[in-house]
Amino acid sequence: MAIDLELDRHILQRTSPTEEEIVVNFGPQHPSTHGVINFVTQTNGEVIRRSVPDIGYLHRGLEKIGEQVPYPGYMPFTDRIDYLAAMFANEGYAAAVERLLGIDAPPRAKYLRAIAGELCRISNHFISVGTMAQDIGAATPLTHALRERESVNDLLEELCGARLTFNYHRIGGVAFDVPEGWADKVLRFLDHLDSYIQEWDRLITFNKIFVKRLAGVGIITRAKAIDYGLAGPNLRGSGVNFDIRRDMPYGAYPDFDFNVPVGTGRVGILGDCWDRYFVRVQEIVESSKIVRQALAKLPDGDIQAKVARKLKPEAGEAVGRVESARGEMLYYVVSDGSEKAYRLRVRTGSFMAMGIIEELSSGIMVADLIAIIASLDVVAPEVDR
Amino acid sequence: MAESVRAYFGHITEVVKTFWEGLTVTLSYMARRPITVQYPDRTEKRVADTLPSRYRGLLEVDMAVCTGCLACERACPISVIKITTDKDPTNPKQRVIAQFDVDESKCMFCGLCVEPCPTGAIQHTREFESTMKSIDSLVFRWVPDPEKPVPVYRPVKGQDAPRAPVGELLRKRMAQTSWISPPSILVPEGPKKE
Amino acid sequence: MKISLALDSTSLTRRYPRLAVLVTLFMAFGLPLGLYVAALAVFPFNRPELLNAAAKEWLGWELAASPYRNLVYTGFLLLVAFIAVNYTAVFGGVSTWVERRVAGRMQSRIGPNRTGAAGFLAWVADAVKMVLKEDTIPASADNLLFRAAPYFSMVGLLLPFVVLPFGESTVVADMNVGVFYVTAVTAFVVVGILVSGWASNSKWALFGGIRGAAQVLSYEIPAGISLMVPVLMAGTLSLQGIVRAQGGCPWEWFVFQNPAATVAFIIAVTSSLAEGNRTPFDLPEAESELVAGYHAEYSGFRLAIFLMVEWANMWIMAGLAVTLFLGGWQIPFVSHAVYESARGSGLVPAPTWFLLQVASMLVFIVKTWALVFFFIWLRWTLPRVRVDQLMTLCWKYLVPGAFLCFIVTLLWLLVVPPMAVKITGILLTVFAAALLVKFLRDTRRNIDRVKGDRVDLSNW
Amino acid sequence: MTVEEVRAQLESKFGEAMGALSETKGDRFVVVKGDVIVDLCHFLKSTVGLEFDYCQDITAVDWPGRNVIEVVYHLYSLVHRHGIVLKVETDRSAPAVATVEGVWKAATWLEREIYDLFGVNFIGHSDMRRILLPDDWVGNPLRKDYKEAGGYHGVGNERVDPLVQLTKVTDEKRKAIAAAAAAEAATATTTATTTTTATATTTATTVEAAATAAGAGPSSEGKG
Repeated sequence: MAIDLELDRHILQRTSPTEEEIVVNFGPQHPSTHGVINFVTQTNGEVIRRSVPDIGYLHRGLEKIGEQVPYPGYMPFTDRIDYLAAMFANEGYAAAVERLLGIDAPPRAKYLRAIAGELCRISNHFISVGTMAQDIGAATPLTHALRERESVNDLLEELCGARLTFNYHRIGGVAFDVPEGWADKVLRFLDHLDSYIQEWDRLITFNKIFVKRLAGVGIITRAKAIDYGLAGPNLRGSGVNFDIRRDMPYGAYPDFDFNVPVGTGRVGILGDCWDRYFVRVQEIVESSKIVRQALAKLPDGDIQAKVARKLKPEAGEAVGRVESARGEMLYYVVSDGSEKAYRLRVRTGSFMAMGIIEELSSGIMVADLIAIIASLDVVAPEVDR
Repeated sequence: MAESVRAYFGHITEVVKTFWEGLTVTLSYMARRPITVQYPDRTEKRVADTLPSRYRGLLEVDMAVCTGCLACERACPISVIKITTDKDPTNPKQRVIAQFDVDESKCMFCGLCVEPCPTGAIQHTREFESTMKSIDSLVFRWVPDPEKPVPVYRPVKGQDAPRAPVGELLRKRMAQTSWISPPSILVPEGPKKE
Repeated sequence: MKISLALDSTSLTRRYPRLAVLVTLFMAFGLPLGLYVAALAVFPFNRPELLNAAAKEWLGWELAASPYRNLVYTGFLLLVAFIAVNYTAVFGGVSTWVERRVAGRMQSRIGPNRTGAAGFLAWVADAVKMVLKEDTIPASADNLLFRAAPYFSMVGLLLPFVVLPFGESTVVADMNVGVFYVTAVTAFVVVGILVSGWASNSKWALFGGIRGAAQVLSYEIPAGISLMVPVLMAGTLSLQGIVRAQGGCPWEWFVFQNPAATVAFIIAVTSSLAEGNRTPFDLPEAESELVAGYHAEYSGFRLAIFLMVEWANMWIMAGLAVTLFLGGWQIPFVSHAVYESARGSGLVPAPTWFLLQVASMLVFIVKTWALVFFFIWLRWTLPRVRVDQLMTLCWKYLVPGAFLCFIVTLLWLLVVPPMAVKITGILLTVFAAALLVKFLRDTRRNIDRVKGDRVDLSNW
Repeated sequence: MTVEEVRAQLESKFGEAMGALSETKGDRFVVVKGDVIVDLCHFLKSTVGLEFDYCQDITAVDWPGRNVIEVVYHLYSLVHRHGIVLKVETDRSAPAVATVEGVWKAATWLEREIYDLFGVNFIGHSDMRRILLPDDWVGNPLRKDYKEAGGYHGVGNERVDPLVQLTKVTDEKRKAIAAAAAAEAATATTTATTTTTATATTTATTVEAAATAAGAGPSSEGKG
């Protein structure tokens, strides 16, 4: 059957190729677009004139589902919003509904949320850092990163029963307590992790080719990062010292002391791909520090507040914020007193990061576009929801 | 930009130093143990047994202790469980469960059904190998024969329900059905191919 | 639940383990050994006067006078070519297996270990699969060029084997323009890349093809000049001559003769990496950017040819570098006279001569495999350079460096007395040995630095 | 600065356009007139004491009852670490709001998503196109009165739910069993008092009626 040129012509409209330029579709099925995202790129040889992101291939309508499923039943769907850092999605939703109900999780549950969250941040950053090295061409760091991530996922699987879609939080607390013997397994892993990160830096972080490929590429100045509403490592990579865990404290984070790594333009210019990459590597070390403190000061007590089986919060709206691995995840829940949410809005870090790619992509080379996508750590499920 | 001579040679020494470190790291991995678990046939134990006890695999229902309270059916966000309870024609006081079907192909293993179950009848096992030739074979019917509905279990105060060890029933069922067996009885044929 | 597939992919190996081991041993050692012996038996007799003598002595047939003599010579040459081509194919396959195993181990995984003993027959399985696979041709591809492209590359791969010296006298044709011939002929590979890039009418392939052309052409220059350095020192273009000009022990190799030659060796290896499209210069088929680069649209037999070219090219690069810089087939402490005396009179040389030949071939093979291992090791450590960095590296660093080495070697040959050359040889060798020891110690320390890791050679 | 102080400062500048601070549960918001939103945002971003330079989120909520689509602005200031929630109510039949893309570049994609899922047209937007759904999609999914399209370009996305089908099939079988049991019960106890058999059959029939009713309806609300 003939290819549907109608659709192709329509995609070509957004780009106006001159004589010696061609329009290439980077995606939706492409080895380094981190999921199903399409970049309609108008290139003149290697140099890109314009790259228009075309998203929506993984849109499952999770916000519409939010209006059709009762409050506790929606928790497994939040895992699917960002399955690489699902713990934060759970925590954000739970925080929003708890704020709506006006209840608060018991201290032990807050600590468990912090431990599980930080472990999940380590697992996510290993994926993001590993795939970035893979996109630049080095295959070995990816498999090493996946090996470390595997041990984190095993720990989380032992805690809550699943490797990616944890469904660990409940409204008012967490579902399971720490299995016995788990704590020193985590500590053993963290000792290995702290010594492994130095080897990782020796293998790839300061590798001259890696640095030359990333330093001074995809520079996002401080003002532009704030203007585009970037979040998380992308924002901190440009030198903005803003972290929800410390500036809008929630859960157990006020009890921990950890510093927030910020980009410094060490090898290139402030706000380039390498800075965003290095912020993530340093965040892994910070997260392991937080988990150690949380395990040491774990209070006892019950792990879930008393919550009615059929949740019916009164009419009103609430916002739950959580510092996810890809930046601030904002849940805006409007309730009309019924058992199901009236409106459930999820704002994710990747969606904001996609907005800036079109402006960054003019005048750079094809290989740099791949480096920028990898450094912004955009993931299709979070962009499309 | 005119690169000064010092920067020119600086690049070269930096290249040599960073390559040296990178190469030593990769060569050192030649002498370390790879972490690959050679599933499915070269592992010491069955992989399903090495999983942690809280692993949320295929659902298993022990009909002996099911009280027919429909809590799991209500808790499931995507209505994967279907229960039909009935009055026993012979003696009206005894409720029976005529149909308890779990559509494993749609289940997302979230564990919300296991929590409200009073006697722990429905549990997640550690089995995960459930490849079937047709998707309809994945509808597990825990009341095998509608003619013989299962009487409802009455929980006794103070004494917890005598549940079969988790995973046993499912493993027995999976052993009987080979992956190419046709879907169980009473399953309608798929949507008409127009 | 027992999964009983009709044909389990590992059933043959599992059902007949002994047969699998036998076949693996044959493919791993029997076939290459057979090729070596055939090469040993056939290559030296490739000169017409020897053929005439042999024909007169054994068959009593006056070959020199008979009108069919050219036919016999070409027939014999075809036999020699057949052995060389077979050797390329076998090496192309074996090196894929070695690369996948080594890459696996370096990435703390295993690599193929199911088909055949230790997974060795994986490359045979790949070859059979690719031959059986349907080779699709894109609808709007340029048919003729699309079909012809792989064979251009294959020609570019096979021709250098004519000149590459495997042993003391096992070389197909010892041409006196050896080095010049090799640099000229390896340019054929880039024709194949460019043509396949254009003909498959896919944007990715076009990118790959253009990048390939730019890369290989611009790296011909540093490669060409740095190969001239051993030619200067040996005074002849013929590869055999260059090898004979070097001695067997490391301090007699050209690489350690003078510091400029060492730098020339590094430049030669880097630029031959670029010519062979190996990381860090694998831009023409950059998986993460161009999906599969110039051979994106190929499948089936044509893809097998392209992949064989890519992997067998490693042997050419390694062989060339070993021949020109690392003393080729020279056995340590065995001078040229020993070969002559062992040759003995008469048509068929004495058995000791054969032993010496086998020893010289083994030395060459071991050195080349060491360099091939280095190429594989580099691929799984370094990321990929960008196209403009590729060009800056070539024109700002390698080309000036190559010219500098050329001039310094000239001055070195004129000014430095032979005794000083010998001393620098020894000094450089000692320095290289020290570097190697430090390197191995660093590697050993790396294992202890990561808590929980230790030397463990299990889990193959 | 707390939300009240920010609102007070805004009221001083914009007076009647500002609504009262909401008293509902959870976060409090300020309802603002639609035509003043752009100057208000410029004011919020530029004045020294406020400096709302970080547009966290722009989203919309559909209220068919009040025939209104609310566009909700979550703004935040990285400098002073304080935030505010603004709401603009637009008429549901032809929703249109001035774009704040000029103030924060983040608004470009957020407003395109609202246009895509709610149909709110942002006047002056540089690239008013659908963002998530294909450009020839009909309808705005997040509106309350949206009917599921059931597929796109002839490719359906519904699957026969095996469980619902099963209940119907099982009901017929059970009816047969109940009828057989009732018949057998009737013959076995004809000698016994007739009243017990009558009650047995009536309960059986009432159960059958209930069973078929529940079976037919797709909602799987259990009974028993």
